[in-house]
Amino acid sequence: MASSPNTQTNTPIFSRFGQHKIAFKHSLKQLWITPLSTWITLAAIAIALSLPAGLHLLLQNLKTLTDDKREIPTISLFLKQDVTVQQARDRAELLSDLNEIDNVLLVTREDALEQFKQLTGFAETLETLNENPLPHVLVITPHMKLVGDPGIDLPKLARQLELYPDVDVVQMDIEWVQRLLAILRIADRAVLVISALLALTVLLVVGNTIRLNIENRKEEIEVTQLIGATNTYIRRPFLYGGVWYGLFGGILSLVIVHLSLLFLVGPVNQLARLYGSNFTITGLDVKATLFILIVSSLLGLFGALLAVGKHLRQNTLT
Amino acid sequence: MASSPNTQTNTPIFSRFGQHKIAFKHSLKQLWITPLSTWITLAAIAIALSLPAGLHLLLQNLKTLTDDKREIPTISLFLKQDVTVQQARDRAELLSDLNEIDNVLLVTREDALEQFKQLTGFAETLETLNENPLPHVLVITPHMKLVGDPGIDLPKLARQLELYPDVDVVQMDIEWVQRLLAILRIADRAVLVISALLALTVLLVVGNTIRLNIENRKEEIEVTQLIGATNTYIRRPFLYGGVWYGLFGGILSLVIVHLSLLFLVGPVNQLARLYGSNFTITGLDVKATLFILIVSSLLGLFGALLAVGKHLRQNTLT
Amino acid sequence: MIEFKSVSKRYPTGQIALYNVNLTIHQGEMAFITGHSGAGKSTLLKLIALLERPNQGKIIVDGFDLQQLKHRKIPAFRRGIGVIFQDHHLLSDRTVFDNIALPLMISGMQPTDIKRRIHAALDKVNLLGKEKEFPLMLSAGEKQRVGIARAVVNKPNIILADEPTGNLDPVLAYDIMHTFKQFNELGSTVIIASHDHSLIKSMKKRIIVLQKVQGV
Amino acid sequence: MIEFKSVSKRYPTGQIALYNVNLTIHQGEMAFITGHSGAGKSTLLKLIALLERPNQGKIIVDGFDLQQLKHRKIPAFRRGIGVIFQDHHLLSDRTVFDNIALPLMISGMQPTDIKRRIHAALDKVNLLGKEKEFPLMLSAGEKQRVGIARAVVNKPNIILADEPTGNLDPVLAYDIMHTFKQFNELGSTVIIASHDHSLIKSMKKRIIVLQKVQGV
Ligand SMILES: Nc1ncnc2c1ncn2[C@@H]1O[C@H](COP(=O)(O)OP(=O)(O)OP(=O)(O)O)[C@@H](O)[C@H]1O
Ligand SMILES: Nc1ncnc2c1ncn2[C@@H]1O[C@H](COP(=O)(O)OP(=O)(O)OP(=O)(O)O)[C@@H](O)[C@H]1O
Ligand SMILES: [Mg+2]
Ligand SMILES: [Mg+2]
Repeated sequence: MASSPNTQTNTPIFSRFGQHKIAFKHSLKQLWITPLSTWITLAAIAIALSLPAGLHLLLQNLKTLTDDKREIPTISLFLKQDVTVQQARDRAELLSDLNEIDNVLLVTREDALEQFKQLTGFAETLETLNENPLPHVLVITPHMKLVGDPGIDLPKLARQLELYPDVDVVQMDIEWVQRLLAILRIADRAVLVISALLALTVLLVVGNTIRLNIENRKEEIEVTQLIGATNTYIRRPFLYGGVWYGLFGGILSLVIVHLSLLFLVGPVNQLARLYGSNFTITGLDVKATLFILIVSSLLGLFGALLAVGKHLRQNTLT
Repeated sequence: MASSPNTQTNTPIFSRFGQHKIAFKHSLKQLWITPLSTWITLAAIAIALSLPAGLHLLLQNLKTLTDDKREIPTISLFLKQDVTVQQARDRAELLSDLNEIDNVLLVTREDALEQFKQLTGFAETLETLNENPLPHVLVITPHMKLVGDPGIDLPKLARQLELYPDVDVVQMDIEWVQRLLAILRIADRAVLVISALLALTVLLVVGNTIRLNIENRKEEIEVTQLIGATNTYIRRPFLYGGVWYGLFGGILSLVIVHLSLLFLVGPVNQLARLYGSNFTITGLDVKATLFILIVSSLLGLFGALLAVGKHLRQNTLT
Repeated sequence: MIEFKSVSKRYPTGQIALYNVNLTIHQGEMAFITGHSGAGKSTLLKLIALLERPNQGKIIVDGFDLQQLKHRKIPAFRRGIGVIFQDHHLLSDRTVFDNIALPLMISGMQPTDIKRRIHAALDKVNLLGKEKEFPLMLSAGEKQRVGIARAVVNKPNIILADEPTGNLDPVLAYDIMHTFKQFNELGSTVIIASHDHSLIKSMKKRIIVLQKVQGV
Repeated sequence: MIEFKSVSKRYPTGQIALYNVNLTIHQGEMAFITGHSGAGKSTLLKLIALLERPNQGKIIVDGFDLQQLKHRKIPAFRRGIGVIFQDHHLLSDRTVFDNIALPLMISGMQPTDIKRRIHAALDKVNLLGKEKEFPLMLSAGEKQRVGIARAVVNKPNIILADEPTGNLDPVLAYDIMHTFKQFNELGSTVIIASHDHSLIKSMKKRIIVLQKVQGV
């Protein structure tokens, strides 16, 4: 019977593949066998993943509000009384060449008076005026990027504009945008911190779960070592397990994010109505979806690697 | 040797206490013995706890911005041209009796013209007017609770005010507050969802960890059952363990929240500067701190109870 | 006194381990159980210690009908029986001392008493000096003796031993049997399952032979 | 061929299990190792299978100096040795079939071959029909036989058996010993640690007696 001793160092290629197939199936089956603990783990991972994803999405959506064309703040330049229409036109032309400025609209003192009349309803009274008391006004629309972005460069632009000799007063209509942007910036920063913390959490949760699996199968690991299994063989099912946890956790997190979106649609629509905007909330795009699934799978794999590696390092025979 | 058979049903009181002491110490020691896995678990719990705590804190702080006295929006009532000063005064008095209204300031047409002169700098021109073209204006400060709160009742109030026969135009200066409040309401709702999800996470993490401990000590549980230990005896160290995880996780989360606050102080201060407010960010008060610690300990206890209960139900002898 | 009245045990797998067993072992008696591998020796001992329940028949131990023993009384009942398991059942993460201390801790004994009792028990099984070692560091025979020490340290009324000398050399096996005899002489009822025919014959006690149930 | 050249084994606890052992077991030989509990029988077998390493001396197995065997060659080396452990080491969450299949799976054998081999091995240890049971449902003797089946299923060059008949009745024990003899006759080197003096005497093979090392 000992005529065909089985001492080859390397297993043949086809059986390697067979062993991968077995580990693949076996690790999936393991998840099925203990459904409760699998769901617990997946839920923990999914929650940890869905928070940064969801918050990110929320912020992205909120930002589109401030990007909304009609919401772009304008800067009104009141020119000095002695500036002529022609000078005002030249100034407008010069300004519109500036990088920071998208569009300049000249409201002449005549137009302004007309507007004023309509607004105040004091038409007759004003008509008794000998002279038009109003100045020419340049209504400046700053360039988009300044608005979507930091919100601090607008005051800078305003200060710059104030320096022109023919400019009397600069008035900005951007207070609320600045406030919103400041809030979003805080939120952005918070999401960054949260994302880092929660990626760590996923790593820990998967690592912990794999550790739990390892503890459960400590005996199996030891016995297979005794019998002559290689570390690669022992490690394989756990690595697959880690990837499964990460991947399924990621998928579940996508479900959670989209369910939460439904939950949030109410207040968001209200916000949109407030802006008179026909803004609609959007979900994650393909790129973001793939990103989440890949990152979660990798986190799972890495967590499993850490856990198995640690165990094997501590429990090698001889 | 069998002369004193040891078959009493109940262990004496003093030894019960002794057993509690042993379980107390033993469960603490267990945490020490496996420092890495303890830290992993504590970190996961702490992260899960610190997110809702931190977000709640952040929102609370942001809300104080909108509560700020100087930030209360005002409603300007432009009265009809033919309303006399006396009629305006009466209207002001009547309005100030309304529940929703905190304070009514009458700006007479004379004051208004004076103000207008100063604002526009067209003093001379306006002086040439025969008649004051401006109406009386009532500047209304709505009651605090309307502002801090829903932000929807203000438009309602405005519409109500529009109905008075002597009122010409109602103008609100509250857009940005409404917008901020709408955002905060979304955030509030999000924090609620997040808190619920994360409390669940803590439960699951502790339950999972205790389950890990149980799996590690399955043999011990079985043997002590064989030897005649009661379920109470077996359960005890695990319940202590759960409370430790919850409590220490809670403490760690407080540390994380306060560290994150430091991180956020920069942008928040910027926001405050924007408002010209000398607002300072505040930490958790004693009540909130205790609340977190108690809730986390209870979550830990409950998670442990679930895990141990499940195991004992499934693994009772005979 | 231990009484089996037409007891049958059929495991959930369908395996019939015991069929219609009638048996009386008196208080203070010492008896051996023998039979082929799979004849049901371990099963019989487990039924007495309430680690398994019969499908049919009645088992009476120390006057208690086991079928009617209340659930919450079971732990206390078990504490009155010392069992030496065929596969040791020692806790691998506790020292020999802590393993033997287990039944005493569960009973809520004071630390000083525990120490005294453990020393006496270790002395009896010839293992003094191994208190601080862990089961993994012991040879099979040493583990077996730790199991014996744990079973008797609580001075139980009934001692059940499943193949207690399976891993011991003949000299040590004889010593251990002699120790059981001493416990028996002090009043404990002792029941031992064993394959070692020559050894159990030499003890001159009752020998109960179990026949393997054939078929499923 | 297995050669021990002045081998000593001292466990980290300070326990000296083997002291200055010299020993040669030839290719295709069958030998028994006996000695008191704690004499170092299990330790000697573990050293051969590279489950422990000696503190001193040289061990040569099949021409390999174990000290110099490369780390990544160890698993393949172990696959060439069938070990029957004193405490079974069966996987409690796998059926008898899957337990015995383990060494074949690790070697990457095809499922059909695995099935055929397992049936042959179960037949040899008289356990046909128990393929689907779990170790917890087996009697001690049955577990022992599953362990034997797993050790021989891979047709190893060397078979090491630690107390393989400790839980078996004399008739079954003789059968199992006979099975080992058959393996030996087919070319395997067989080394068996056993306490059962009368049984091993009846086999008429070399008997190596280990003396317990005294003192620490
Ligand atoms: N938990 C169980 N589930 C199913 N079958 C079992 C279980 N325990 C034992 N058996 C079966 O019942 C029969 C009797 O087992 P038992 O352990 O009582 O035998 P034994 O006389 O102690 O044998 P040994 O001498 O080998 O220890 C065996 O065939 C065994 O396979
Ligand atoms: N892992 C270990 N760590 C420390 N000491 C050990 C370890 N394994 C065995 N020993 C000690 O080494 C000595 C020899 O043990 P071994 O298991 O080789 O004996 P044995 O001859 O097989 O005994 P038995 O017949 O009881 O199985 C014993 O005193 C034992 O306590
Ligand atoms: Mg048995
Ligand atoms: Mg041994």
